[in-house]
Amino acid sequence: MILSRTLESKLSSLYKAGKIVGGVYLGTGQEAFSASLGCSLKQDRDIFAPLIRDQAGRTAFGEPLIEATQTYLGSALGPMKGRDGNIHRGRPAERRLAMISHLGASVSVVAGMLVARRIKGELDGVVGATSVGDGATSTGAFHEGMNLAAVERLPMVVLVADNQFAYSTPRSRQFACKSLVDRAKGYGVAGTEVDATDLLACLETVLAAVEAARRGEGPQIVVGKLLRLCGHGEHDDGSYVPDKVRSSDLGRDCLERGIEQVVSLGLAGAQEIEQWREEAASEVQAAVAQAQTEPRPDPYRDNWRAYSWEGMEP
Amino acid sequence: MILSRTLESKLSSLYKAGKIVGGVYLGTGQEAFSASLGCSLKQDRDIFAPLIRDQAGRTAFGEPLIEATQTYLGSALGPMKGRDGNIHRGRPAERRLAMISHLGASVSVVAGMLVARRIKGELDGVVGATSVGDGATSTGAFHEGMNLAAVERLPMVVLVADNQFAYSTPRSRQFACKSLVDRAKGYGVAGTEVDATDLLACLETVLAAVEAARRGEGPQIVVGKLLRLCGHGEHDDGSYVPDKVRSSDLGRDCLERGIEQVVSLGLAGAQEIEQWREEAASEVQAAVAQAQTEPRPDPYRDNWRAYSWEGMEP
Amino acid sequence: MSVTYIDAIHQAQLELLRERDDVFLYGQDIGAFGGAFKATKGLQEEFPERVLDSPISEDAMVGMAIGAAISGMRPIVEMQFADFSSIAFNQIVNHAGTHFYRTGVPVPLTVRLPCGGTPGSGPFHSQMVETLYGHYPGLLVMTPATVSDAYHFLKESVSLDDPVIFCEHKFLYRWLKTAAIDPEGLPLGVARITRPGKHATVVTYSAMVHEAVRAADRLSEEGWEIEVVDLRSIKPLDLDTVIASVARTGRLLALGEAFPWGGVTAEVVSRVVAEGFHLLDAPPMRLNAKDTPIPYHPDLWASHRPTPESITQSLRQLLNL
Amino acid sequence: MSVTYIDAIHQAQLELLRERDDVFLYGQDIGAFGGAFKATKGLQEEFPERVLDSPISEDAMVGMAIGAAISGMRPIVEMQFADFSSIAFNQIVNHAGTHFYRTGVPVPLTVRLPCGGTPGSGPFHSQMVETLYGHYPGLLVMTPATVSDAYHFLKESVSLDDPVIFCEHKFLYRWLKTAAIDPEGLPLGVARITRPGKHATVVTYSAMVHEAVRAADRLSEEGWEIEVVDLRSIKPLDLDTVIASVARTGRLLALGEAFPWGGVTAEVVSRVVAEGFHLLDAPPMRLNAKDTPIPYHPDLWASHRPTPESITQSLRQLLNL
Ligand SMILES: Cc1ncc(C[n+]2csc(CCOP(=O)(O)OP(=O)(O)O)c2C)c(N)n1
Ligand SMILES: Cc1ncc(C[n+]2csc(CCOP(=O)(O)OP(=O)(O)O)c2C)c(N)n1
Ligand SMILES: [Mg+2]
Ligand SMILES: [Mg+2]
Repeated sequence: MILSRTLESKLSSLYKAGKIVGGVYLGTGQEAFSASLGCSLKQDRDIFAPLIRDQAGRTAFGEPLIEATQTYLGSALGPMKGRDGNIHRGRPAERRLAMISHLGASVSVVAGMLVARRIKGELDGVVGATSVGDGATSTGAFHEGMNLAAVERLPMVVLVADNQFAYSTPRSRQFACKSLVDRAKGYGVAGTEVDATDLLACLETVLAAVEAARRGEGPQIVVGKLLRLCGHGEHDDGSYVPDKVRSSDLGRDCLERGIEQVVSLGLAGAQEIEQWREEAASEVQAAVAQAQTEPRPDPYRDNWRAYSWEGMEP
Repeated sequence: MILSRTLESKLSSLYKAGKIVGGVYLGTGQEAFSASLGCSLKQDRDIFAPLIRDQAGRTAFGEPLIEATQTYLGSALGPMKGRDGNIHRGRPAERRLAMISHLGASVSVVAGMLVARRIKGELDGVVGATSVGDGATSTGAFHEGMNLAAVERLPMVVLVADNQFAYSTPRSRQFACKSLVDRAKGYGVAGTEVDATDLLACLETVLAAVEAARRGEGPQIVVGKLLRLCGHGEHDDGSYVPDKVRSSDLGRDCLERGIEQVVSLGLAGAQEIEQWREEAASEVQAAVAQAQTEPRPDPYRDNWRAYSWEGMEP
Repeated sequence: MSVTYIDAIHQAQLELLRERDDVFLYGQDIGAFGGAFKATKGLQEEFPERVLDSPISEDAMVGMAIGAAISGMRPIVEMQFADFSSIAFNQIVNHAGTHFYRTGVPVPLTVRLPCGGTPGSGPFHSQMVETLYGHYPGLLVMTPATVSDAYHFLKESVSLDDPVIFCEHKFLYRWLKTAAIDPEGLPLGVARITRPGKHATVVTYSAMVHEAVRAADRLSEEGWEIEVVDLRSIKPLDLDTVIASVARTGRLLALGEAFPWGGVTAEVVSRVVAEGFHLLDAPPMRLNAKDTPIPYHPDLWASHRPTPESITQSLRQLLNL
Repeated sequence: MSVTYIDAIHQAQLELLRERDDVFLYGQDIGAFGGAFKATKGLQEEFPERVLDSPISEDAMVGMAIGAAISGMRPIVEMQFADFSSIAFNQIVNHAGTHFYRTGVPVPLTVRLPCGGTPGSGPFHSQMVETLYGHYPGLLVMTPATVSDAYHFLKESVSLDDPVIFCEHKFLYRWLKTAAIDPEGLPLGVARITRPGKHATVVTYSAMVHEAVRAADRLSEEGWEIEVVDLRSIKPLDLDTVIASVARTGRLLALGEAFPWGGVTAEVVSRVVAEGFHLLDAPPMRLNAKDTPIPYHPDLWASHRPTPESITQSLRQLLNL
């Protein structure tokens, strides 16, 4: 969480300094929820399809920092080689999916990865996970994917980060149920809700959902209640968020609270945390520096191939 | 109900005799549920978007019999002029929509018709209704449309005819919740369930939902439990329906039961019912005969226009 | 004994399931029921784990197949009708079509689309959709016109690493028969001279190949020899064979059953003029369906799409008769 | 003072809301926020009942607008990006596009699609989608290249009874300025000679009009006079103006920013050769974007789409230099 917060604030500065082209999308305030998922998954077998606010989850699931900086800075050596940018990165062969922009689209894809494993007899002990926002639950893709996963009773965990807004759109213009967890029963899947500003609660709830899925209890929806503590993207100041919401319990910073929790549990002291911050800062610095020295993609050398079949001329 | 059953069995014979090209889709066994909706709506103001098994509801909502026979038999004088066929008919200007095949697509369209009335200040006392099958609830279109209607809190009634199958696909391969009424809460709308083989129960439940919508209580989902007592279309013998299901309570014929109910309540005697049947037979006969004498569309006279704008050459 | 076009599709799927553990089928009503057109009849019985009925969720069906394909499987998705692939459009063009370019990981997925018109099918069960999928990068689009091509292409689709949009024509399902499937198929990317000729070339694909042959037969009675080129796949599109034919005949009619704006006929004509302008003795022509939804009534439908009559008429014009 | 392309779109919507009670706007974040591109800034404040934020439900957004349109309203739907209209594809082509033909009841609906590439936008925020909507019957597809056309077309879209796909180019939003909107617009269905010339004709639309003019400027330094024709709308497509231009110049380059297979350039070339073959002194050429998804990196992106350099190069080839 510290690492991803540090990385993201660096990305924000780079964006504001004009060093990143396109958009920068942060997960400030959502780290506890996202990281809980990344931590609860097994890096050697599970599947993770992150969404835009999942830097913390990506890091926790083992995405090297350099892949973030390479993608944001357009390095030709990054996982996307400059062909795609920012949060649209991944290494599908390592079970880290590279999202498309169309919200909800990852749900069915993760389901398919699990179906493949079932057919091959390799599903045992595997969990597939993805995240969506409150807004993404309004998509047909989310619905069809959830329903399909439920019919197949797949070991799947879907985190719904209900951060009160979809871009500028408040919940009241997005859905009419009290809590999105009310949808779980309609899909015939398990559903839980958690205060996602509370790191320990997140860890417990998300891990329980992951383990339930792993045990064969079918898809699990976990709704996290929280607030995005940044703009939709770094071009946006989020001024549409009312002060009342900002200053409510939803607006608490999961990182600050998490640190307090860690300290009060005696898991780390102030000094250690300071050290983590410093380590994070230098790791981020190194990842940025490396990506910045790497070559940009060269349109004259790029093979411009959308097909793997050789019979197709570029 | 008697009328629509009579019409549909005639359509089936015409199809089997090769007099109808394309498909014939019947609502046998679903008449009570469908007709309850048609009866509960006000023909002078409400909106009805029927689906494939809604002959009874269409008739109850005032669709002239001749429009069915004209469309099935391809008369150039029918509402679709031979351009579209069978159940894809309607008169949108009279608030009877002409469905496209893509399941779920009517939900948002009905919502839009209501939104238009709200903006114009003409929503008071108006209800919009549509039907879907159990299978159609798996579509993204259904989900997006329901959710939108819920957000706008529209006076809308959505009948879900859970007839156990979508074409050949049983419920277990279609969804994982116990009853589709479990979805209502997730949309934040009212939901009720009814034994749709029971005419009186249907009338009561559906009318209550329509009246609740009219009173401003927002969208209403009514799930009817029943069995399709015919094939998916008349090309299909429905042999995939297990005998156990056929002989269960779900397989009871709502029409036979309805007649018993009507008789036992003293609303009509056996003789009257016989008379209704005879009247229905002659009405159907007349509608078929008329449509058969009407001209077919003439490709050389058809204006072949997909645009109303004159600037667009055909 | 004879083999129909739909038999070939059935046979290919059966063999694929038998030969390869990584193949599975997914679609509405394809299991015990055997599919709306019986293309999967009996297959679930033999392969209960690899022939799966899907919910009515075209978007998720393709999404699921993408996930399976990047996990080492070779899914074949059956759309009940090509027209319903409009719901899966996003997953097909934006997810399957971009995946290899973006990530380097290919998506060996086949989407079977029952395409094209039959009498009485109406606006939503008759569409040709190759224009949509041909336009977007990353997808191969096959449009078999023969029983053997249907068989070999479907088998080849599955072994190719790229997503294949397999446009099978419903009109050919039971109408088109052959004594036996050719043991050897032509390779993908090569067009076929279905009927040799020397006065004009008709370039077409899918069911229209047979209508073109009929028109050619009629004109042959008057001594005109019309060459019919079957593109077989519209992406890749074999321009070489087309140009070679035009070099022989000097005249081109591009023929298709799709809506008239854009699409295969426009692509063919504009490529031919770009590379073979000097070969043309007359302006190249196009013949497509009309620019309206596809009408339900058989009489209207028969005038909406090209017919042997209208093709003959276009050819007469092309031959300057 | 000057007016930008996005100002024109904003202004048109403001006036429409003021002039007509039957207009309303629907889209994601278009209310208090004013839309992702601020095309609706301040409008909800003035018309709280007629500027509505939608859920993230493109399919239902268009379905809802269809319902409203057949109930006497004139909805304008804003897609946040044209690329997301893939989710609404079915409602657009199969519902809106077929309704008038099937029922006789028109659907006066406008769908605003922020199209086209800008640096760093990547594969899912850069697409040109006119090929899709042009192919299907029943839709009008406008592709304004100028500030005044954006304004007049949007106003006209709303008064037309047919569904209009309004493709506005994001690159032009703030870059393209004019002193004032022309009080009179050209009518829909008429192309514009943006730059007169006599040695070759470039036929194009949307943002590429400006790139073509740049290329023409370069070549003019060498004495070549290139005519640039702006189609303005790609359906209807004004062939007369194009043919008249080709009659003057004898040479045609069809230019577009879309993927290379099918689409506007193919349609233009194949119509021109069908009707104006004898006018051509050289094979007509096409220049499109590359056949890959649209890359994120600005350096790749700049090579993916046509540029003044590549247009100049194509023109040199066309002029046989
Ligand atoms: C299908 C689709 N429509 C619109 C968008 C544009 N868009 C990107 S993010 C976003 C808001 C998402 O809100 P939510 O799902 O709540 O996630 P959050 O940003 O709050 O984390 C929108 C509308 C999109 N990416 N996909
Ligand atoms: C989006 C879409 N996919 C597939 C179909 C093909 N289809 C037509 S009816 C049907 C089954 C519908 O089942 P259900 O919704 O339960 O209604 P029922 O026929 O049982 O009344 C299917 C799959 C379709 N019309 N639309
Ligand atoms: Mg949100
Ligand atoms: Mg059903």
